[in-house]
Amino acid sequence: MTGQLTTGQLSVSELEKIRADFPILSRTVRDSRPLVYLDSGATSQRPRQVLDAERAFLEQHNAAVHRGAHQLAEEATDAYESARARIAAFVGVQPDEVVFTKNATEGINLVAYGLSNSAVAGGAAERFALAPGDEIVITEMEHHANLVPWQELCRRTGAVLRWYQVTDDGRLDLDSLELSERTKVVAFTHQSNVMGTVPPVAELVRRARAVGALTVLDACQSVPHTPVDFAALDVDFAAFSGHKMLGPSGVGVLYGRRELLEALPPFLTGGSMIEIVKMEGSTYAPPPQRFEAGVPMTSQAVGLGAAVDYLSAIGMERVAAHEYALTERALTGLSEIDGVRIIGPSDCVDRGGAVSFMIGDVHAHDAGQVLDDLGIAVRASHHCAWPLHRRFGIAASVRASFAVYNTPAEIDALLAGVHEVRRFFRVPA
Amino acid sequence: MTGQLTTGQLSVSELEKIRADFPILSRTVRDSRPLVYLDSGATSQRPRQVLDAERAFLEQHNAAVHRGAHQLAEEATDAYESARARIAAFVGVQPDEVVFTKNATEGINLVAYGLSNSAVAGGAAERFALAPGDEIVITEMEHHANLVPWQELCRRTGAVLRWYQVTDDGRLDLDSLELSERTKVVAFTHQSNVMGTVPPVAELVRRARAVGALTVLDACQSVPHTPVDFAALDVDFAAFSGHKMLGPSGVGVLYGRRELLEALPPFLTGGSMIEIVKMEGSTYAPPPQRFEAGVPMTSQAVGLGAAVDYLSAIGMERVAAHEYALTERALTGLSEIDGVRIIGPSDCVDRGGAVSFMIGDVHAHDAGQVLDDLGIAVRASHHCAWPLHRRFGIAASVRASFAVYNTPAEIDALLAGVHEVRRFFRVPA
Amino acid sequence: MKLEQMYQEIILDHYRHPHRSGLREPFDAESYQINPTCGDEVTLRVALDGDRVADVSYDAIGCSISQAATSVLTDLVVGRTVAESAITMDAFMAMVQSRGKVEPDEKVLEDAVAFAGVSQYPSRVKCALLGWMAFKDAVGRAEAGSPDNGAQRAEAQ
Amino acid sequence: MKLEQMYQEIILDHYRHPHRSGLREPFDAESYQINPTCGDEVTLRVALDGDRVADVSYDAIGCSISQAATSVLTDLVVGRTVAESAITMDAFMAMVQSRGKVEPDEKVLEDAVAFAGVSQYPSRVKCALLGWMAFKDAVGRAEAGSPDNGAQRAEAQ
Ligand SMILES: Cc1ncc(COP(=O)(O)O)c(C=O)c1O
Ligand SMILES: Cc1ncc(COP(=O)(O)O)c(C=O)c1O
Repeated sequence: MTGQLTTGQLSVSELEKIRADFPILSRTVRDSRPLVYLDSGATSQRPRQVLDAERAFLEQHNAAVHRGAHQLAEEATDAYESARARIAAFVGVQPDEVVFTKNATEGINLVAYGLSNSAVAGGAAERFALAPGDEIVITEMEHHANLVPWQELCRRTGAVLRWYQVTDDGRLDLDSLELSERTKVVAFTHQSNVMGTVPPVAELVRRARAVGALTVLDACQSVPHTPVDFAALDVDFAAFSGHKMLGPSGVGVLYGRRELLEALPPFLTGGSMIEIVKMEGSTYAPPPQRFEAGVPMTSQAVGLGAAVDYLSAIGMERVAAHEYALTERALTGLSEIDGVRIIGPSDCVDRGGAVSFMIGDVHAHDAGQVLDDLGIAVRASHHCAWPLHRRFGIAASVRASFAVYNTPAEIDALLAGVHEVRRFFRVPA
Repeated sequence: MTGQLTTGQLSVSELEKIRADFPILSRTVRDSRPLVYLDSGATSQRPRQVLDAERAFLEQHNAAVHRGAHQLAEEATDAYESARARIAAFVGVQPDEVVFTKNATEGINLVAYGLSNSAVAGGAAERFALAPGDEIVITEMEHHANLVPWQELCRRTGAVLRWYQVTDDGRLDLDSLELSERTKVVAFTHQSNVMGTVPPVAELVRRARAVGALTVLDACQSVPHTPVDFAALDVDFAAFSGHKMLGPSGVGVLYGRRELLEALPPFLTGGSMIEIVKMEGSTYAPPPQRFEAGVPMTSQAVGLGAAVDYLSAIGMERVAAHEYALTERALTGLSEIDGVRIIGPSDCVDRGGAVSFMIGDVHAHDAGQVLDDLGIAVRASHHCAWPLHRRFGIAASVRASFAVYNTPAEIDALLAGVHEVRRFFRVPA
Repeated sequence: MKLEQMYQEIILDHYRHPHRSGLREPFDAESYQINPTCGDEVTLRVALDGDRVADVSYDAIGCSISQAATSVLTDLVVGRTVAESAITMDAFMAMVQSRGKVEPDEKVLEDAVAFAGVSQYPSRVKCALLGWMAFKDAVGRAEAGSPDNGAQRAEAQ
Repeated sequence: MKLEQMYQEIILDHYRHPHRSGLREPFDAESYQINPTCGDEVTLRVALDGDRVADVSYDAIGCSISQAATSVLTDLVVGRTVAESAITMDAFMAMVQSRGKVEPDEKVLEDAVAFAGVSQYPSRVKCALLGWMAFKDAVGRAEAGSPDNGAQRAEAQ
């Protein structure tokens, strides 16, 4: 992929060019079947450009960042900070509002621990301290990464976890909960990793603001797939992972509104995040350094910078349009197959490209195995959203999820595979 | 580097072959000077074999580990767990005692937060809970990574931080502190990143055991340079980083004795570390999964596995012997230069390859700049051991640190550079 | 590796018509096991008669492999001694964890040899073992006189 | 880039013979600044006389660049108005942060143009700015009537 393409659908030849950038897409699996990779919701594949950027960095400029005064150290620091600036711009925020974490999970934990550490940190952090009976609000459609850290925060502070419920068609039920003056945090996904549902962010933010609660956005499934501007969304914190957006594993981002990051006490502590260290006590650097203890994932940040460049060169509007078309094709096709039950919205309104479903009463593992045998990689599990699955009375589902490199033909292969599952397990019509 | 070589010094031709594996070592800096990289204590360089292993993984097998049932997911999981097993063997422990973290800093924080979380976790974790007045013991020569997390643990729990002092010649002063029944943790470095000092681990462990305290070993500067066996050392926890041992950034290891990891409550929470998740509460997987929340640094673990293979092929005894010779050459050479003051032991007994020094009253930054101009990359700072520098009445020092790819000629270049610093800043004889 | 090698007819038969399913009284111990990646669960009860397995009853949610493996288990252990069933269990575990490298002993494993194909799919090994783990745990409990782990643990959630 | 371009004689002179060093009374405000990567510190006092900088005194530990930059600073601001010194400060900051891209204005910066070479070494920029940051902070404090940040903060450690 080269060149700046900003409008309209991806053409067949563009899509071919994009696919050629991803070495893994040309491999075969299970008795020489071409790989049909429909598990990008779990982790995406990496284009050559990202692999090359990381390798060039390691072969030419590698050094510990923000620590050395020699030439390599300066070059490495420049590469790392340049990546931060480009990634920040990609999501509409300032570089010093972007903290590098190992994944989105760490980012959300950082906020949760920052809040409990506020109780003992003193100073500006006091505004964040939670008291027993305070409320943390999430939703029933959260990934475990945006659920368990809040349960544990409640355990540490005596706060109480509450949640918005999910309707039968997989939407957020805004009437299922009233925030209160005790609500201190409202944390929610930007897009369900199971159902694709995009909840009404503006309304959730409005309600949280009205009671003075902080908002935390789980942007893992939005940033890779559609244009996102955290400043415009007006959320306080947001987290996403590099590996889901064509970038390396081992790197994620936590966005925090500047004045909040400035007041938040540190989470991981150690080298590079300090101001003054004495045996008797230490003070800490301003953000983002305060939240980046130890030698960071340097080459991975550089790789994520390259991923953002790659996506920007295609244009996120076009990425979104392409995935929208794939999702629509999948939804339409699946809904025409007898016995298939889609979990979540069956239309394309406020919905991204994750499609989870059941095929008759075939267990997701069994269905996934048949698809795998055909070369089709989907995920068969609760997708780390177990409470949501329980809400729909199931243990696990089959999920197909898409990225910019998927093709309509791959959707058709999925649909054919679903027919094969029905045949193999004799699902009645 | 290929082949199994296990005894004696590295020959000139072996060393040349090793250097040829590291692409960055053939680059030039500052007006075409060959790079003399003496900053491996901050971060090491990576051989082609590590870069290739990561790339092959990403081009052929990349998927989310422990989550999928398709072929790629199985291959990725195998690669990740195989790396864990090889890394565990490299440090003499069992695979399920090895937790992947983003760096050593996270590993130490994991233990510190695990201990404070024990207060609210209940069950088997109770044995770890700290009460106000309990003591955490460290040493004055710790890296900030093995110092600040304990200060913060004290802040969270009311425990008190105490420390062993350092003697004028850079050894641990075992008489400077008595442990007590209130001592719950003794955390110390396996090798000072500033002075190279190797403290008496067996004696420290003996004393800690005698009062029932947990031991935490910061093995960042030992594992890359010498054979290490955590089981034989009999420590409870130990942490090290991939990027200092020819491996990728973004991956580190926490070792924990099995029965301790089993009792320790989780730190980061989210996907993949759970047993059962309900909105009302969750239970957690056994170790090591319990401590690996979210999609991990998969390709980086694979790369670290390749780094361990690379080091093992050379043989850690030989790596140590080679670095010993370099260190001796540096110490001897430096001690012959007027006005040079070595911080820490000036002999090679119980000492590894980090040599920090002052040149007259030239500030470390100024000295480092002159060396950098000659192509010699050293570190000029407090090396994240600020209290140790204060102990010696200085703000910063120049540190040269070595790895298996360094040559005697590079030591000579350093010594010549030190003469140039003296000339440039007119240091009196 | 063909899909049919894993999903042998015998497995699909057990799946469609599981043997001894349902929870029954009396029992000496009960074990609740879960597969955290897919949410599959089994609650399994063991009734001993001296050193003999008198009954195994269970309630399970899971894929064909886990359901069929639990069903086959009951055929292989009910009526046998605890010691005999331990041998069968070891053979079953060795087979499914072998990545196709252990030639199953049909004399010991009988119908359970049908699960040999599972060993080629590492992510399904846990499925095949879920019920067996529950059986192992329940027998241990029955012998130790600590009757359940178990459903309790599930409720505690 | 040659080393001599950064370490111009004029810098080394200021380093060896710093102007106005030492802490003096009276002063209107004091600022303590630190460079966390190398541990360099400066405590700097400003005495104002109306809108004019009457004295700048300081106690500093640091490299030649940071020491010399603080020394040069005093030459450029003592006797000038606060407004004039702000212009000088902006020019100095722009120059050292420019990566060699800003042509320094010798009329404004006088001797301080010697620091142009520092802009080629990003990791040394902080060194050159340490004393200037302290000055900026102290003047702000003097004008706001909040006399120190400062040595206090250092002691609080
Ligand atoms: C002795 C020692 N401990 C801990 C660390 C921290 O390692 P990392 O920054 O990779 O977490 C380092 C290196 O920076 C070190 O040298
Ligand atoms: C919606 C959502 N939130 C959070 C996560 C956690 O991301 P990671 O595992 O990269 O930390 C994921 C993916 O696993 C996700 O899909």
